[in-house]
Amino acid sequence: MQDDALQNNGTLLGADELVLNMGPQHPSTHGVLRVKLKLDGERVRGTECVIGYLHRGVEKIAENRTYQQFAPYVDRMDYVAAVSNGLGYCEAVEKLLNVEAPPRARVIRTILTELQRIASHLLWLGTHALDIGALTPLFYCMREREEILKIFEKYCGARLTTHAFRIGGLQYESYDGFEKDVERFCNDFERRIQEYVDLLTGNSIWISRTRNVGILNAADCIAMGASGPILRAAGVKWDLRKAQPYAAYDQYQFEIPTGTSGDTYDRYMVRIEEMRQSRLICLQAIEKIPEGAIMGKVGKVIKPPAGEIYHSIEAPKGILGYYIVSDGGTQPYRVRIRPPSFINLQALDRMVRGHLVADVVAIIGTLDIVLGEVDR
Amino acid sequence: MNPTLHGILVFLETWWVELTSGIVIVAVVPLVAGYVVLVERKLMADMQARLGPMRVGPHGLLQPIADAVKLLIKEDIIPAESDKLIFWLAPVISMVAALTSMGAIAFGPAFQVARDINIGILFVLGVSSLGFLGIILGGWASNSHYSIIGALRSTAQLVSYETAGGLAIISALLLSGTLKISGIVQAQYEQHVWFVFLAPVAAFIYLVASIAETNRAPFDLPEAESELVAGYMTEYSGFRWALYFLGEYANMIVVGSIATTLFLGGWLRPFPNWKGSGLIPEGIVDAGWDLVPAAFLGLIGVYCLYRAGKQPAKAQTWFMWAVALACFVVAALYAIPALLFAMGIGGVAGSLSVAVLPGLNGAFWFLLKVSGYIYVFMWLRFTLPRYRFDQLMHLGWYILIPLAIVNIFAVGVAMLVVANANWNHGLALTLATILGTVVTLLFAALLVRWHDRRTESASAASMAPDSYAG
Amino acid sequence: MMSPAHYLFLSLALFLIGCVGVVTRRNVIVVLMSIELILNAVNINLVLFSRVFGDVAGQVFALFIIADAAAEAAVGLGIIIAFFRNRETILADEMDLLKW
Amino acid sequence: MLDSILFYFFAGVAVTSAALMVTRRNAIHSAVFLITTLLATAGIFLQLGAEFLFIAQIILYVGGIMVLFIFVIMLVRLDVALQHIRFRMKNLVVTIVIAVLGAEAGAIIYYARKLPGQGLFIQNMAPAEKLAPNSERLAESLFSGYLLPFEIASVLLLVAMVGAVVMAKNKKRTPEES
Repeated sequence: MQDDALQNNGTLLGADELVLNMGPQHPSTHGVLRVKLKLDGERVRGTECVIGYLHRGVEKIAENRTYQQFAPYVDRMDYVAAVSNGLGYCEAVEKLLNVEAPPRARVIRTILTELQRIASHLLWLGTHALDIGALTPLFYCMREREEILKIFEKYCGARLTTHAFRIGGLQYESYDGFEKDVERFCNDFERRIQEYVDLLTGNSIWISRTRNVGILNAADCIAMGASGPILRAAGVKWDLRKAQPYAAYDQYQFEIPTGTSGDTYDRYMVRIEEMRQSRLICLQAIEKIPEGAIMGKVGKVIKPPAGEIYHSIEAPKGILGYYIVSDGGTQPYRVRIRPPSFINLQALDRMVRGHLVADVVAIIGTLDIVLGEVDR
Repeated sequence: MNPTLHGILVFLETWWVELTSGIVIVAVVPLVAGYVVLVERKLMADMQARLGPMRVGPHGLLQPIADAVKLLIKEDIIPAESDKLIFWLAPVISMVAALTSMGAIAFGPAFQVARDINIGILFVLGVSSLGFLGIILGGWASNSHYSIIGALRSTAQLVSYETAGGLAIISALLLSGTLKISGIVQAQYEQHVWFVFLAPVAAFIYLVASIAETNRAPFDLPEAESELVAGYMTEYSGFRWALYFLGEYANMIVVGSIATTLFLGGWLRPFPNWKGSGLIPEGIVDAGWDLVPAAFLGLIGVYCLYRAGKQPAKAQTWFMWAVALACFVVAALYAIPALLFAMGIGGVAGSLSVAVLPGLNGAFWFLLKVSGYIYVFMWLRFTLPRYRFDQLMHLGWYILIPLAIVNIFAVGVAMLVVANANWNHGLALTLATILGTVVTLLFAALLVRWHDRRTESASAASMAPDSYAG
Repeated sequence: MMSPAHYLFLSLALFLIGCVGVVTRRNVIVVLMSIELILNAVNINLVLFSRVFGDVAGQVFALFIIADAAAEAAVGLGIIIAFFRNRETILADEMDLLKW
Repeated sequence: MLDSILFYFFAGVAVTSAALMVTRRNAIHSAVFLITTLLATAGIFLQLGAEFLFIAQIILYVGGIMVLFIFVIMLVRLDVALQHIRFRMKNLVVTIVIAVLGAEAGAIIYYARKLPGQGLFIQNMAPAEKLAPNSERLAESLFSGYLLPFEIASVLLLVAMVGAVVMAKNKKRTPEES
């Protein structure tokens, strides 16, 4: 990086731009993202994202694993929202097999996925606040996330990469007291959200750091394929849970929170509100979990008929899509994953231009990327 | 006797208090700074629903020592392309400046190295401001982009906020009429009021400016860890890093001491002039105040006893007992001279207590106030997000500095009014203070409004056409 | 008590070193710094004589000189920055144009 | 005794680091040595009873002017700052001339000291009490007898500030408010 700059006259004063290498080892690039910033003083003139430091060839691995064997791998993409990844994959294969998970399985899936959404948003909120310099919210968020992870652990034994669902339904029955745990968490959670809101929402430093920072309007969002809270913060009321209901979302009442200006503050508000809505969904769902089987009619060996399928769900970070091509064998012919983080990351360059270095950090935070998913 | 030896003896005889205080400062302050770090981590943990350091020693009490040992034995890394001399020198400057400036601070009526220098407060300010030479040189010498951006930010920030802080101090100096530290405290004693009540706006500006000067959140941009990794300290590790770190915390103690001296009455206890009304006789009031430090220690001891039963391990329970016992012993030792003094017992013990007690009490109150000030620093750090650089500069130049200038005039006019009005002194003082503060705050409100409108229009303008221009 | 001559010699030494710096160095910034050194040597004399005669006027003048040094440094460095931006050099002997 | 130790210490530091300042190649090193000289000079001021100037020297010179210098050195190119001092005949001649001048001045001081009562200057200093309390005396003098020069100096500083800003402002860059 020194060399780059030296070629451009080598000084802070003489150089037209100073190239600052942010990452792959940097406290706030959320993993191993590397961003080359072209700076004029502290003002960002352009960026270049260098990704691939965490590339594991997940899509290629899929071609050499059976359908069941591949399911744990998707957990390692967006590792802070493993349950959602698993849901998308299982439902995609189910669609390919033309089977449906039984109602009980679908409701439990919904509950776990919504809990996972809350957990993912909590982690986002904590790290985002930390990036902007607020130290305390991180620990509060971790405290609540811990409750959710405990529920996961009790349910399937794993906390992070859960592999909670199986193709065709669930492997595990919900444990005794599952509903009670979820209910207790949900009841506490309203009060806890208020704590973050008290710390951040009205704080004038927080507002000045996030308002009008990293604006991405609706047209740009759609043009770039940005989805999830980023799209909704720009005012587009688009949520696959409503638009193409999957799992058991069609049974529950919830709102799609939207913002107006598409800046960092709006994205923050949208995510906070989404956590509230997820809590409501969980509360509705545990009221009546249908009795019955938890596994659909799926054989020991999964051999979907030849064909292709695309299935997408609303993961915490945006639209997570699976495109699976089957040649009739036990292993997929091709799996292509549409990761929300990767697509959303495209917007980074447009969002940071003209902002300061400090805003770059805030904007990377507000995009809520997970490098495991970006690089796959 | 050998004349040289005689000379040295005379020298020692004249200067022993100063020499001892100096040695104490050099030896103790790094340790104290280490423990301030521990207290900060514990407080942070408490506010963040966790425990903080617990492993090294009971409740992590030996953590600073373990940290120091770790930092000492760490590999000493000097980056290959760095400027070795400056890289070596910079942290030393930072630390030395902070320690030297402590020389003129009066930690009580008796504890002061450079006693009675005529320009005491300026000395503290000037020498502690040299510390940022260490920051800027260290940032430059590291030969890293993060470091140099940190150093540039630090320079701009310190220059701006030192101006604001200096102007705020002028308000207090106007009220005291002297630069001598003991004189400033004396002035607060004679005027029957801490200057924070006479110049609240100035005290607030100084609070903000001192946070910025010590690079603490929400003004910790030079070392903003989420943006610049560690700013000017990025390339530093091991003991050099520790020097920077200690310098920063020593600086916190320095600014806390300046604020305490100027605005919070220095080593004076609360209500120093109130000798008791008709109901309570004078001696009892004084004795009561004299017992406050002992009572304070006693309360800590009681709290330790209360907590002792709740410790998870036997060793920790014993430790808590030991701490409680130590507190009680010290409190008792402390209380004896106060009681002797109160009961009017003469003799050797009595005269000793007369000699020692005011000094001890003064140091207690002074350190208590400094701790309170530093607590505010920490509290703000855990609560607030970080400012952005342009916002920081705007706050400094567009709001704090004009406000401080207006405040100087407000305080000056108020003083004139008080001096010339033939009213009751206290009434005039109160009125003038309220008026001055109101005028300044009105001005502040105007400034903020103007500034908001300005930034809004500016950001709207820059956002609309420009934001997507390649 | 040191005699005034000691201080005069010190001041002289600093002054001469400053002169050597001004004349021999090519880097304009160092030249400016040498000028600061010269001013400083003058300040020692002023303060010395203020003490010798017991008159505070010398110190007042020293204060004015410090203010002047600040002004000089600000303008000088401003010129250097402007010059560097246009000519990419800060060497005195390459500053050979009166206009750019 | 203590007095002379202090004087020789400060004088030694001042002269040595001044010499180093002139001879170092690296401009930042020069600046650091100049700072050392200035601090030593501040010590001399303190010894001469000029407390206020001592602190003014530290705050203004070291804390203000020198930071400006370091800032500018950081901004301009490093390899230029690292330029060698080329030893040239011209430099040698100039140095010799300056040394001769210095020797003359030194001789004058030396012999003037040897001629008491000739009215060249007073050998002994006035008692330190005459100037105490220093900052008060200085302020009285500054704000009564030297009020006009004081105001002029402040105007000078303002002009210099404005001038420096105008000079250093980058005209190429498009004006952009943040």
